[in-house]
This record gives sequence, C-alpha cells and structure tokens, in this order.
Amino acid sequence: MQPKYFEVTFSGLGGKGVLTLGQILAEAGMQLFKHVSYFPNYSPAMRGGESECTVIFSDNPIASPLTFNPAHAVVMDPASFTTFEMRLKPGGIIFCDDSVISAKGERNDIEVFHVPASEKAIELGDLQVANMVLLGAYIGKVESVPVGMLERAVTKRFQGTRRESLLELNKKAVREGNLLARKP
Amino acid sequence: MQPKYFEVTFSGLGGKGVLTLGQILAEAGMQLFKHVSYFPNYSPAMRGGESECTVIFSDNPIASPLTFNPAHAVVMDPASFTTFEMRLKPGGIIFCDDSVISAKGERNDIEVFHVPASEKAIELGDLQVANMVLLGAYIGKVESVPVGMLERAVTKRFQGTRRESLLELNKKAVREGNLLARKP
Amino acid sequence: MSTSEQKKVLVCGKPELRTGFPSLYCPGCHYGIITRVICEVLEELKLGGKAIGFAGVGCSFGGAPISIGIDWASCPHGRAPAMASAAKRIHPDALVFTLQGDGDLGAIGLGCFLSAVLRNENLTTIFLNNAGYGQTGGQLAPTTLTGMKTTTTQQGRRREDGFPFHGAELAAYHKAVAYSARVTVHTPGNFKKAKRVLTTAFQKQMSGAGYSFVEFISACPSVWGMSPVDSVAYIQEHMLKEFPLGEFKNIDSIYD
Amino acid sequence: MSTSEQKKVLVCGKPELRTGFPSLYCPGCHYGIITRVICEVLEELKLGGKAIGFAGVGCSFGGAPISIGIDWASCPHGRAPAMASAAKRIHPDALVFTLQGDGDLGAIGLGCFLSAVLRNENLTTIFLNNAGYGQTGGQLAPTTLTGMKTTTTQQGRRREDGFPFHGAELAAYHKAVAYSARVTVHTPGNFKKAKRVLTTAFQKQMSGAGYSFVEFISACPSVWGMSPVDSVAYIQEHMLKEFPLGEFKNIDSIYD
Amino acid sequence: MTKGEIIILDDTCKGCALCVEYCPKGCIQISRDKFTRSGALLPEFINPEECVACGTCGNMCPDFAIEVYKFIDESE
Amino acid sequence: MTKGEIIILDDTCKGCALCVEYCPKGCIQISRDKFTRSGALLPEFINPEECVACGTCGNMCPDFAIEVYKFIDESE
Amino acid sequence: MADRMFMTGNEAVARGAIAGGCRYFFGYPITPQNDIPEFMSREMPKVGGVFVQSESEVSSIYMVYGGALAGARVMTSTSSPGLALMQEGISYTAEIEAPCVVVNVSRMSPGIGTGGQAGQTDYRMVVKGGGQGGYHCIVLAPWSGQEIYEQMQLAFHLADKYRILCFVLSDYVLGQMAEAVELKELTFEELPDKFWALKGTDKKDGLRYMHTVGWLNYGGVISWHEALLKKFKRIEENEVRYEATHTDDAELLLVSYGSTARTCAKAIEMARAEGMKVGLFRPITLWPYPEAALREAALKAKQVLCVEDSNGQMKEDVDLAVRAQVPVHYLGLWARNSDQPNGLIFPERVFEEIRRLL
Amino acid sequence: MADRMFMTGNEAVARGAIAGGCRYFFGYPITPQNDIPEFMSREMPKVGGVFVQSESEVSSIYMVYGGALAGARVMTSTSSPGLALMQEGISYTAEIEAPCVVVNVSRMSPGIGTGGQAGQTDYRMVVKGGGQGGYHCIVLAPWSGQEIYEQMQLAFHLADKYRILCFVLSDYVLGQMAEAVELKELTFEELPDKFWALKGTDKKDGLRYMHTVGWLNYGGVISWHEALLKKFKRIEENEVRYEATHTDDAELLLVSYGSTARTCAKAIEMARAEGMKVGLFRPITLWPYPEAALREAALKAKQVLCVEDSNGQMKEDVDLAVRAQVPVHYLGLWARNSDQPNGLIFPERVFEEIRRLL
Ligand SMILES: Cc1ncc(C[n+]2csc(CCOP(=O)(O)OP(=O)(O)O)c2C)c(N)n1
Ligand SMILES: Cc1ncc(C[n+]2csc(CCOP(=O)(O)OP(=O)(O)O)c2C)c(N)n1
Ligand code: SF4
Ligand code: SF4
Ligand code: SF4
Ligand code: SF4
Ligand code: SF4
Ligand code: SF4
Ligand SMILES: [Mg+2]
Ligand SMILES: [Mg+2]
Repeated sequence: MQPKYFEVTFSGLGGKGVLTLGQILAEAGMQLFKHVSYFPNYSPAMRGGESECTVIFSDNPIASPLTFNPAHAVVMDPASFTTFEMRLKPGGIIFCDDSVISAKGERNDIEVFHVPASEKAIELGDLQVANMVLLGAYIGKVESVPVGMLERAVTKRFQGTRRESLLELNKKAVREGNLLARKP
Repeated sequence: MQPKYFEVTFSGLGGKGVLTLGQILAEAGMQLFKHVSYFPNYSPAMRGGESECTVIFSDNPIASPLTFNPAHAVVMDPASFTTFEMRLKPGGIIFCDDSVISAKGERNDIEVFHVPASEKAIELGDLQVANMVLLGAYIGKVESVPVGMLERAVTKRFQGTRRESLLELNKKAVREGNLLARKP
Repeated sequence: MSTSEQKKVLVCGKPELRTGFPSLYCPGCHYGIITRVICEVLEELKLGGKAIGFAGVGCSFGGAPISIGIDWASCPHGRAPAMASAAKRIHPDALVFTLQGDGDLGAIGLGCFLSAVLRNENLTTIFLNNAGYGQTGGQLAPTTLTGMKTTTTQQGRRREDGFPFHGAELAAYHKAVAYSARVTVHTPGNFKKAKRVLTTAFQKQMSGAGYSFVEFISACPSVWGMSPVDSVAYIQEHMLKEFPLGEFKNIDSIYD
Repeated sequence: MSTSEQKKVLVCGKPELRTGFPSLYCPGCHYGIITRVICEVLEELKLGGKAIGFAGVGCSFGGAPISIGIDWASCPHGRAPAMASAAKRIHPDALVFTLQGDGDLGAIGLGCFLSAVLRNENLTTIFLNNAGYGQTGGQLAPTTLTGMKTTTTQQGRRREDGFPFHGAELAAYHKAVAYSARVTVHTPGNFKKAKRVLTTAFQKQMSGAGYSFVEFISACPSVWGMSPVDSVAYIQEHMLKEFPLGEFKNIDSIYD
Repeated sequence: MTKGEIIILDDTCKGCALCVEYCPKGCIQISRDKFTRSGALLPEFINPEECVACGTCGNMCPDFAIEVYKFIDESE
Repeated sequence: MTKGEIIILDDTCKGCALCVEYCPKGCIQISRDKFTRSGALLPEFINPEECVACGTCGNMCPDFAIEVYKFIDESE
Repeated sequence: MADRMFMTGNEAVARGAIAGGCRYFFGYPITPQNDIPEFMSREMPKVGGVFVQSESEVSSIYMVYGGALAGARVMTSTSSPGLALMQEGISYTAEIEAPCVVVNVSRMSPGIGTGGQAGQTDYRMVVKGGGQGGYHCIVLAPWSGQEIYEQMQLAFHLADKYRILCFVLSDYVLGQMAEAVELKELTFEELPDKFWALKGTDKKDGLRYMHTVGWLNYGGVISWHEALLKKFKRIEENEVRYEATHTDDAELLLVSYGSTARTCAKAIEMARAEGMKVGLFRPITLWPYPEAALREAALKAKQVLCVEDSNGQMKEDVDLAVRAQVPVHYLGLWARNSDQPNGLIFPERVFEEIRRLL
Repeated sequence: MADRMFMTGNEAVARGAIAGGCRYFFGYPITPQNDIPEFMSREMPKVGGVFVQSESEVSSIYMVYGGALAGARVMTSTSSPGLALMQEGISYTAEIEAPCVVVNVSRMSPGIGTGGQAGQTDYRMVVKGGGQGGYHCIVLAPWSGQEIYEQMQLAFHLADKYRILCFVLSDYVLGQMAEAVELKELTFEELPDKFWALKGTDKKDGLRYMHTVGWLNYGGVISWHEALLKKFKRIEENEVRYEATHTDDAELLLVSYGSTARTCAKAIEMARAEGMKVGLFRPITLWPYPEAALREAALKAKQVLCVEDSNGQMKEDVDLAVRAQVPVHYLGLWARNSDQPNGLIFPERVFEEIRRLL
C-alpha cells in the first residue's frame, strides 16, 4: 500500500534537466493519486541559473504546491545539496549525485542517499541522462510510483518529439538508477 | 472711492472676444486692487462654442475665482443672456449687446443695461470691436477701474503684436462704449 | 433649339452618406472637402454598408464619425491601426480604414502604423497632412515645413526639430504596401484626382492586394493663421514644394 | 636567424573596457563577440570615458552594462532612443549610443527609434538582429525569416505575420541618417569589417554628421535550437540571403 | 438662357468664401449684410445667368452648404 | 619553432566550441574529460606548434576566455 | 464528469479562455506568461480563431479594444510592465464600455523588477485603476488551475454582461504551477445581442454605430458618470465573491489572495494541526472587494494578518474594511526565503508568523 | 519683496519650474496644458535650456527618465490620458530612483473624457500609482498660482533630495485661472552631488555608473524593497503637508484639494457669513497623505464632507483616516452646474450642501 502523501524537490543548475524530472514524476503520479501538484522555480530570464521544482502527491487536496521543508530532495549540484540539507524535514532523505557532490552532510536526523549518477550516465554514453539515473534511484527508494509507470511517463515525454531518439537511453537510465537504489 | 469687491462674468460665443475682455479688464484692475482673479471657461477642443470668463477684483484674498451668481454680467449672445439673467445676484446688472439680443428679461430685481454694441462697432468700421464697446460701457457704468487705465491695458494688449494696427480702433471702441454708459 | 420645358436636376448636393450633422470643423477647413471625397467614393463603390472607419485623435476624432454615416470608432491617439487591424481580422470582408492626422500617424502613432504595415495587415489608411496639430491649437507636427512657425517652434521649425515627415513615400517604401499616393483637394481638378486615388486604394484592400495609403494635403486655416483662400495659395506655393503629389506605388499584390 | 631570446607578447586578451564579470549570454552567443567589437572600437577611438550606452530590453539589457565598462542605463523595452536623446541634449559632447535588439527596436520601439531619427537626434544605434526574441525564449520578431519557426509561429512565419524587417535599409532611407550599415561577426573577416563600420558610425556622431546606425546580424544558438557552430552556418546560408551586408549610406552631413 | 442654379444653405454655411474663390464664372460673392449662424458674412449667388452648373462650388464647399442644380431641356 | 601560445581560461569558457571552428590551424579541440564551470566540455590547445598567434580564436571567443600570446624574437 | 487534465496555470488561462468562447487573442511576449501567447498561437487557428502577435502591449490593448468593438470575444495577457503600458487603453475601454478580458500574470515590480518571478505588487494598478480615472474593472483573483480555468469563462461572461473590462489576476507562482484541472464548461444566462458591434455590415435595425465619446452616449458628463456609477453599483451588489474557511472559531484571520492564499491555506493546515484557531478570508473578486464580509469575519476574530508577496498593497482595502477595530498585521515580501529574485514566501514562514501572533 | 506678476496657473508651472532650476523640458501637446510646452519652447533657450517636443507621452517620460539619469533637472507636463501612457515609465523611475518632476493638469476621464475640461478623476492614477506597483511618488496639490509657482520649486528639490518622482497635480481650472503671483525664489538646504549621474565623462571617483536593475543596487529583492520602504517612511515622516482653516470650532469639516478646495473656501466664507461653523481641511501632499491630522480634525467636527470634481476618488483616503468614526459625505461631479463638458462645481452649490448638512 502506498502512503497518502509524498513531496519531493528536485534542484540543480539550469540545463541539467531538473524541471524535466519533476514533470515526468508528476505525470507518472497522475494515475495513482487523486491530487498532484508541480511547481518549478527558476529564473525565466536567465539561463543556467539555479532551478528547482517540487512535486507533491496526495489523496487529499493539496493546500499549497510549495514547501520549504520537503521530506525528500534530489540534488544535482553542491550548492543545492547544502541548501536542501538545511531545508529537509527531520527524517527526510536527500538524494545526491555523488559524482559531482563531495559534501557528506552534517545532519544526523536525515538520510543522505548517494547515487553515482553522472558516472552511471557517462557509462551509459551520455552525461545528459544523469538526471534520469537520479530519478530512477529516487523512485527505487521511495516507491511513490511503480517504476513501470515512470517509464511510461518518460515515453510520453519523448515520443513524437525531436528528441525521440533519446527515449531508450532515458528509459535505460531510469531503470539503472532504480536498480542502484534497490540494490542495498 | 472704489468699493472693495467687483465681480463680472463675460459670456458669448467663441470668436467674439469675450476672453479678451476679461484679460484686459483683469490687467487694468491689477494696478488698483490688491487681488485680482480671472477665470475663463471654454472648450479648448472645440472652436466657436460657448465661452465665458469671470474677473474678480478685491482688496481681500479671493477665496475662489469662480462664481455662479455674479453681480455683473456682460453677454454677447441670446443664450448667454438667458443663462446670466437667471444666474445674476439680486441687485445685479446685466450688460447686453442689444443689436443681437432681443430678449428683455423677466426679473425685476436686476437691471438690464442695453448697449447697441454691434451697431456702434459697425459704425466704427469693424464688427469685431463690439466686445470693446461693451467693455467700455461696463466700465462707464460700474467704474471699477478708470477708463484711462482700461485704455492702457488695451494698449498693452495690442502693442508690439501682429494686430497692433487695430489698437486705435479698439481704444476708440472702448471710449465710445464708455460714453454710451455715461450718457444717461 | 425648341422652347421646350426645362427640368431642374440636382447635380451636386449632400451625398447620402453625409449625415445631417453640421461639421465640427473650422470655416474653410479642407477636412470638410475630404469628407465629400470619402462619402462619394464609398457610395460609388457601394461600400458604405461594408465600411468601418477608425478615426484618430485630432480634429477628425469626432468630426469624421459625426459627418460620415458608416460604422466608426474614434481611437485613442495614434492607435487607429491597431484597432483597425483587430476589426479587419474579425471581419475580413469589411472595408476597414483608418483616418489619421499627421500628429496622430506621424508622431505618437508612427510605430503603430508601421507595425500594422509590417504585419501585412490588409487595411487602408487615409492620412491627413495639415502640417500641424489642429485640434490642440497649432503645435509642431512631424510634417511641419522647415521654417514654418508653430506654437512650439515660434521662431520657425529648426534643424534640431527635424526634417518634415513624408508619409506617402515612407508607406510606398514598405514591401507590404500595395498602393500609396499623395493628393490634395485644393483645386477642383485635384478633388477629382483625389477621388480616383481613394477609389483605387479601397479597391486594393477589397482585392487583397496589400496595404493602401492615401495622404491628403489639407489646409488648416485656423492654425496656419490665414484666411481659407490664402490657405489654398499656401498649399500651392509651399506645401506642394515639400510634398509632391502623385502615386508612389501601385502594384497588384504584395505577394508576387 | 640567431637563437636569441624570445619574448612572449599578448596579442589578444581582454580589452580594458571589458569588465571582469562573466557574460550573461548563452554559450556561443554572438553578443559576446559584438561586446569585443564595441570595447575595441571605443578604446581605439579613446571614447571609453565619453561614452554613455543605453541598452534596450532583451539579452543585452543587463548583459551589456555588466560587461562593457562605460556609463550605462538599461532602458524600458523599446525606449532607449528617447532616453538617449535626452542624455545627448544634456551632454552634447558625450558619445551616446543605443544598443537594441530586433524586438526592442523593430517592434515595440519602432516609433521611438524613427521619431528620434525624425527629430534629427545626433545618436548612434547598434541594432542586434538575431531574428527572434532571445530573452523571452524565442518568439517571432519583426526580423524573423519567412518560414522560420518560432514559439509563436510554430508552423513557420507566414504571410499574415508580415515580411522580415530591414533595419539598416530603413535607417538609410531616412534623410536624417548620415550612416547606415549591416555587418556580422560570424567570420574573422567580418569581425574586422564590423570594427571598421562601428568606428565610422561613432565618428559620424562625433563630427555631427547625423544619425548613425549599425545592424549586427547575430547568432542566437539557444533560440535557433542549433549548436553555436551550426548557427554560424545558418547565418551564412539563410540570414545573409535576406539581410545583405554592406554600407547603405555614408554621407558627410545630413544638412548639406 | 440660364443653365444652372445654386442654393446656399445659410444654416450650414460657415462663410469661408471658398465657393467665391472656386466658381469659374464669378457667380458668387460675399454679401455685406447677411450673416451665417455663427455671425460670419454669407455668400450670395449673384450671377445666375453665368452659372454653368459645373458643381464646383458644391463639391468644394467644406460644409456641404451648396446645392447645385442644372436645367435640362426635356426635349433633348 | 613555436610562434604562438593560447591560454584558455576555464573559469569563463562556456564550451561553445567556436574557437575550434575558427582556428585556421586546427590547434584547438574539445576535450573529453575537462569541464567548464557550468559542466560543459572544455576546449584544449592541442597543436601548439601550428599556432601562428593570429589571434582569431581570441577575437572570436564570445566569452573572452582565450588569451593569445606571440613569441617575438628579441633580436629582430 | 468532465475530463481532467494536468496543466500549468498559464495553460489553464489559455484553455479556459477558449472554453469561454475567446477566438481572438492579441498579445506580446513577456515573462512569465509567454506560454499563454505561445499556446494561443498554436491553438487559436484550430478553433477557427486568430492569434496576432502585436508589436507592443500598447497595441495589444488597442487590438483588444478594436476587437471588442467589432463584437468578438477578445483578450490579451501580459505581465506587470506590459500592463502598465495598457493603462490608457484600459481607461478607453471603460469610457466606451467595450467588453474584454485582460490577464495579468504579475511579477515583482516596480520597473523591470526581477524580470519575471514571484510578486504581487500590482494590486493598486489592477484594482484601483492605473489609467486616467473614474472607472472600475472587475478583478478576478483565482488561486488554482481549476479556478483559473473556470474564471476565464466567467470573465468573458461578466465582461459581456456588464460591458466592462474583466481582469484575471494571476502571478508567477500560479502561472508556473501545474495541477489537474477538470475541463468543466460553465453555462451562464443568455446575454443579449451586441447590437452596437461594428461589423461593417448593415445592422438588423438598419442603423450604423459609432463609438466616439462616452459622455455623448449618455447626453452629458454627469449623466454618463451616473450611468457608470449605476453599473458599478450593480456589480458591487451582484458580483462580490470570496471564500471564508475556518473562520467560525478563528482567533486570527489570515487575508490573502492568489497564490499566496494557497501558501496561507497550507500554513493554516499546519497551525490547525497544532490546535491554533486560524481562518482564511480570501477575496476572489478584488473589485468589487468583499468589504462587508471581510469586516464581519475580521471582527469575529481577534486579529487579522494580511499576507501578500508585496510591500503593502492590499492592506489598504483590508484597513478600509476593518476600520481599525481589530489589529491588522501585514506579512509582505520580506517573508521570502531568499533575497534573490527566486525568493518565495513559503507556508512554513507564514506558519511561523501565525505562531508568533497567537 | 519679489516682483508680482499676473499669470495663469499653467504659466506658473512653467515659471516656477525655471525658478526651480529646470533646464530641460520634454513634452507632448495635450489640452488643457498646451500653454506649458508652448511657454517652455519659447523660454527654455533663453535660460540656456532645451525644449524637446517628444513624439508621445510614452517618449516624454523616457526622455525625462534619461535626462534625470544624465543628472539634469528635468520635467514634463501632460494631462490625464497622457499621464496614463507614462505609467510604465514612472514605475521605472521609481525602480532606479531617478529624480524628476511630472505635472498633471488633469481633465475629466475616463478615456478621452471631455477633451480637456474640468475634472479631478485622476486621483488614483497619481496617488496610488498606476504603473507596475510597489512604489510611491510624492504628490503636491497646489490650489493657487502662488502655490503652483512655489511648489514647482519644491518639487525639484524634493525629487533630488529623495531621488524620487515628484508630481504636481493641477487641473483645468487651476491651469486656466490667472492671479497675481509673487516671484519668490525659494531656498532649500544644499543637496549632495549627483555622483551617480551619467555624463559620459570620467567621474570624480573614477568610477563609471550603470543603472540597470533596482534589486542589484541593493544586493537583493528584499533589501531593495526595504530600502524603498525606508525612504517612503522618511518622506511620510517629514514631508506631510496640509492646511486646516476654521477647524477649531467646525461642526462640519470640508475635505478637498486643488481648485475644488478654492471652491470650498468660498463656500465656507458664505457659510461663516451666515454663522455656520464649517472648516476646511486641505491636503497639500496627497502622498504622503496627512492621515493623522485629518483624523484629528474630522473627529473634532461632527461630520465630514469630501468635495471633489470626481466620482469618488479621494474618498477612500478620507475613509481610511476617519475609520467610520464620524459620517463622511461626498459631493462629486454631479454637483456641477451643467451636464455639458463645460460644467463646473461652483461655490454656491457647495454652500447649498453645507446648509443641507448643518
Ligand atoms: C495620448 C494623447 N496625447 C495627446 C492628446 C492631445 N491631442 C489631441 S489632438 C492632438 C493632435 C492632433 O494633431 P493631428 O494628428 O495632426 O490632427 P489634426 O488635429 O491636425 O487633424 C493631440 C496631441 C490626446 N488626446 N491623447
Ligand atoms: C514592456 C515590456 N514588454 C515586454 C517585455 C518582455 N521582454 C523582455 S526581452 C523581450 C524581447 C527581446 O527581444 P529582442 O529585442 O529581439 O532582444 P534579444 O533578447 O533577442 O536580444 C521582451 C518582449 C518587457 N520587458 N517589457
Ligand atoms: S483646426 Fe485646422 S484641421 Fe482642425 S478643424 Fe480647424 S481648420 Fe480644420
Ligand atoms: S538567448 Fe540568444 S541572444 Fe540571448 S544570450 Fe542566448 S544566444 Fe544570446
Ligand atoms: S464654401 Fe460653403 S461654407 Fe464656405 S462660404 Fe461658400 S457656401 Fe459657405
Ligand atoms: S455651379 Fe459652377 S458656375 Fe455655377 S455657381 Fe457653382 S461653381 Fe459657379
Ligand atoms: S570560443 Fe571561448 S567560450 Fe567558446 S569554447 Fe572556445 S574558449 Fe570556450
Ligand atoms: S591564435 Fe590563431 S592559430 Fe593560434 S590557436 Fe588561435 S586561432 Fe589558432
Ligand atoms: Mg494635423
Ligand atoms: Mg532579438
């Protein structure tokens, strides 16, 4: 059985694909939860700046799509790690790409989940899918939606677009990430 | 001795020169009274419409340059006559160009002073100076400023302008109007 | 010649589209003559019932709608082309035109007009060039002649006030304009030519040729400080030197 | 040839006027190359201390002031020429120029720009033509090529979206413009030409010749959706077909 | 024989005198004593015999204040 | 003998690869493992011997990320 | 039940407009609402409509004005500086009573502000009327994708019903956030024909129409303004909308609109979970303002906290309602989590403030 | 004693500006203030200044903005629709804190209104801020030629002192009416150099200046707004101006500004002559609004009558001050003597209302 409420914030530098992660996750959650919200925060007028997005799944109406202290965070750059290590709810989990984030964290009341996302992505042949590796890992651990649903959302995202050729690679990255999380 | 307060409204159709009358009168009064106000009301965006202006002389500060019920009015067209006959203060005087205004008035508590202004102007050679005849007559009767001062104000108005050639005619019209008022 | 009966026929009266309202214009203002040109051309083309006019801010803001009996909107200063663009997109079969003064089109509305042209709007613009701001009492307009005195160039228009603005030529310069001409109504012959030109302009719109533009040189006796008769002479002697008459462009379609 | 000592000399580095701030532009954006052109020309003319730039809304709004170390104001969308006009009237000895995108100058600011020209302002305008709205993410600009896809013309620019806007030619058309040219920086040779052209433009202003105008064709890899290298090829193959390079006007004074 | 006739509508005429200027036959003249609504002097049709009903005065009157009539021989 | 040298400033380079494109001598190449600040791949100066210190790469770098040096014979 | 669709607030604007019968969109790019014109440029032709990219917001509003007079359901959307440029035109639509819809996806101001991120600083421009004055526009302030979708339809109806400009006031947060929206098509009372529309064809009644000046339409200046006031009165009597939740036992009343009201709702959830008696009063129409209802709710509670991502805009209307009878606190943009443009007011911060006050 | 000169209110604007050091005037014709640019076009060159006729009010405000950044004392004047077009620009001057003066000779609105006659409908646009929000401008509201002449000088001083846009709000009646004005040149405290001015020459401190975005100047969005709020606070503390006459024993307090306050003054003369205890409270700064002083005066009197040639604009600020503690009546444009554009509110009509209320 799924619990009734999930919240996660993805954070990283523009161009790294964190907003995409949120959109795909939200899409996947739509089938399973009565209420889903997605909120991206970035500088529309500046490329390459910090961006983050929050996805909430709930069976009750979502009062606000914003949360300052999420239970889960997926971070792709060192600054985001520092920020979300601070902001995370006690008992929360922070997922980080440990290929690029060396900090290990100070808090004892949260779990830091290390994913060698960039390494894995390079291994898969394209650094650009590091985000998908992280997403797969996140879902593997938190299990808010089944990985199959996530893959279908990935398919929906890429199919029929200019970037359809990247679909399989992205799905593979999700699966590999998922495995990384399930392993331990 | 001059009383301390005069108010007069000039009214007529645009192009007839009622605003000029007010400006000249105000200019003349400047020498004699501590306080002078002039307020013209016309449609800046439409030519030939109704226009009026009010001049107030006073030795005390003038609370407002507007008065709905002036003591004196000088009117140059029939509609203005009707309007100001109604608006005049009891005991007031309305000066009208009886060459163009045939109405004789209904009120008993005001004086209607008839001036054959247009007739006199045509006699002087130019219908355009009918306004000056009326001004002269008004001053002849009300004596708020000496006619000499008024003439100096007329001179100031025309001297050095494109219309300087009309100065003498205008001064003459003022004098003739003045005589018309003094006669009885 | 027999001494037969004679019939009295009206050869020139009020056009049907001319409403019964007296004009709001000053005595001798050529806007009144242009009113006739517009009415007669619309009637001859049978477009009175299909026309929507957009009058700019200036003397024709109220003046044109009140006197020409078609659908009208009076437009905020300079914005007639934007309003007309929307109307034409919504009613593509209507004849949609703007009527704009030289301040309205050449100053505040220059960008709005050229942008309508740049969007390939299928409109007609009637441009009233009286070399000044009539409605507000005679300030400098983009079209004011060099050296001409206005209330804001009291020593005459100088270098640093710019050169006179040429609407018809600028319109013709643009690829999206199918037709552009400059006319006057200061002589009976020019009055007739003006009618022909405006007819062509409206036809261009109805055939989808592209933007059409007609500039009228128009006397403004009040602001020029001249009698109506002297104003006519001023047009001949001064205005036409700076603003030559003629068709500057006449093509069948801008898309060829 | 002796085996004498060798000295290492800097032949190309950061121009002095280039501040230490990293640019705000996307990777491969030609605005960065144009930044060098501007810095080097100002330095060569020794005008860095006399220059006031007015940057329009667009990618160079903050991008230019941050990277070029002269006096600057960033301007509301389209209004740089009005702000520059005032500054130049107040400081006639300064070198005052505007730096405006194609949306900024060709759309919202078209009237403001042409009116500055019509007032005979003694300014220089640097016009950045990247065929789209960079800052807002790739919408149709007046300069967008026919058929080119943008986020608001997703099937490609059509007839009813208008023909591409030609800034340099339109500027040259105006009597008050003394100098107008179109350049690119997409090859080293064109980079050098661009410097010569901008030098001339600034000199025209300083000699009071009249308005001067330089249009830069500039690659926008982000919005064009191409790599920086492909964008260079796109300029050569597509942009230059619609927008020919060259000087369109070069006169000594507009007052002769 | 008179070919034309004009009627000047004194309630709309503004006294601009353009008709006087434009009539090729000198048929119109400004009066000395008749006034328009706004107080200007009215034009008068003074040479009916000369009028050729060309319509010029009517066309050129900015205030639509002239009606021009032509006399047509019915037998023609 | 080497005529020129370039220094690529890896803190400002954005990895656009224009320098690679413009170098007439093929002296520059995108690396496979060095990254720019924002995570793109950095260019490398691979053929120092060929460099003629023409300055092109420096001029054309939008990010002022290349310094070009020329070796000048002191005795000349 | 109608279909549900996951969409951003900006997309809800566009889809809601189409559901509301809008077929003509005139607009100019500006962050953070570019996806609205982009969507419209793609979708309008599919529903037989027209999208025109204007050359500026000044032109946008005049295209809207012209289109409204031509009888169509027309709209534009923009963000703060763009809306400022429309003020003259908005005043003209009020004069001639041209029905139309304007969406403002507001961003931080003044000036260029943050270039397109969160901010609710436009309250006065939108609600008090930033153009040459003497008029009102209806202002709807949705707080969710669903409300946006429905209020867009309502906006077109109200605009036509009262011949007035109807604003929908969104913001960066609402525009960006995505939620599931039920594609509910609202039905409204039938409205009379736009007999006054300019079509360039002979009207049913054979009359031509001209729209020149407002006062002439009513015979005089006073009559015109009296007619406007009467209309405004009718709207004030019939169209006030608000939502009051948890106000019955509230000892602290939060007043907030738009995305910030969502933030407050979450903060209230947190506070209620800890037993604090907090309620929310959310004006849905900012004009007409639910003054009486707010006063009632405020007097019942012991104190009021107005929350707005701004520096003191709506507070004036709250003060007008409350009349200094209970204290009114204000939590403004300084409650953001960061000084940088991407700062936001989070529910946790509002909760903190609630705790401080109770 | 300084010379006295008979002049209209519009001429007093121009002469006062020159006395206040204004040397650059940028403006566009619009009734009823055309005599201001006309005067300036003639006189500016004589005092070594420059007059530029802009192509529109949008450009006027940006010329003013550019001129202000160039370090000069600059101004424009306009009337209602023209001011609406300046709203975006006004907001930009607030962002970058560019000191300048804008005169609004208001006319009846909305839309084209009466084309240039009496009206005070612009209160909200001027006082509440019609542009993208979060800012204030100082608003001076003179009621005589003398005050206009002096306030123009004050306006330039305050603008420079606080780096803010200062409005002088005149109207048709004030602009047209002529009175004797004493040509008094005011002296003010010395102000520091405009070190930040763009001159295209190396600065004393060797730095170049750039004016790009407000928040960067202060390091962040919150910091920027806090700095603005602090400045606004300083102005509220130091620059409130008003005049209270006959308020000591008043049983009815008239509240009015600008030309209408003159009308009220005369009505009060008439009422006092008949023994009625009426006083006048005249805000001279409309922002900052003399709220506390007004509340005090209002509470002392038994009731308040707000008089304005409008349909309910300033009333909100009066209500905010009075807090419903005494009744506030309103006499608006329907008190005009005529329905036609040339209608006016006369002293006699206000007197009638006073009699009705007492
Ligand atoms: C926004 C705005 N600015 C200014 C005005 C004032 N105004 C009314 S008419 C006019 C100028 C008209 O000149 P032009 O366009 O040449 O028309 P004309 O009166 O000469 O026919 C101006 C500036 C206005 N109504 N609205
Ligand atoms: C009044 C106003 N409208 C719209 C915008 C939004 N905006 C910012 S940049 C821009 C377009 C920029 O395009 P362009 O001028 O071509 O410059 P580029 O970014 O391509 O260099 C727009 C519309 C704005 N800031 N202000
Ligand atoms: S001011 Fe000039 S253009 Fe206007 S109506 Fe009078 S004559 Fe005609
Ligand atoms: S969006 Fe285009 S113009 Fe703007 S910085 Fe990026 S590449 Fe350059
Ligand atoms: S042209 Fe017309 S208006 Fe002028 S004088 Fe003749 S009849 Fe009268
Ligand atoms: S119709 Fe011709 S001839 Fe007859 S009066 Fe008129 S202009 Fe003269
Ligand atoms: S051109 Fe400059 S920014 Fe681009 S890759 Fe080369 S060094 Fe880096
Ligand atoms: S200086 Fe010239 S040769 Fe040397 S690397 Fe750069 S472009 Fe190549
Ligand atoms: Mg004109
Ligand atoms: Mg661009």
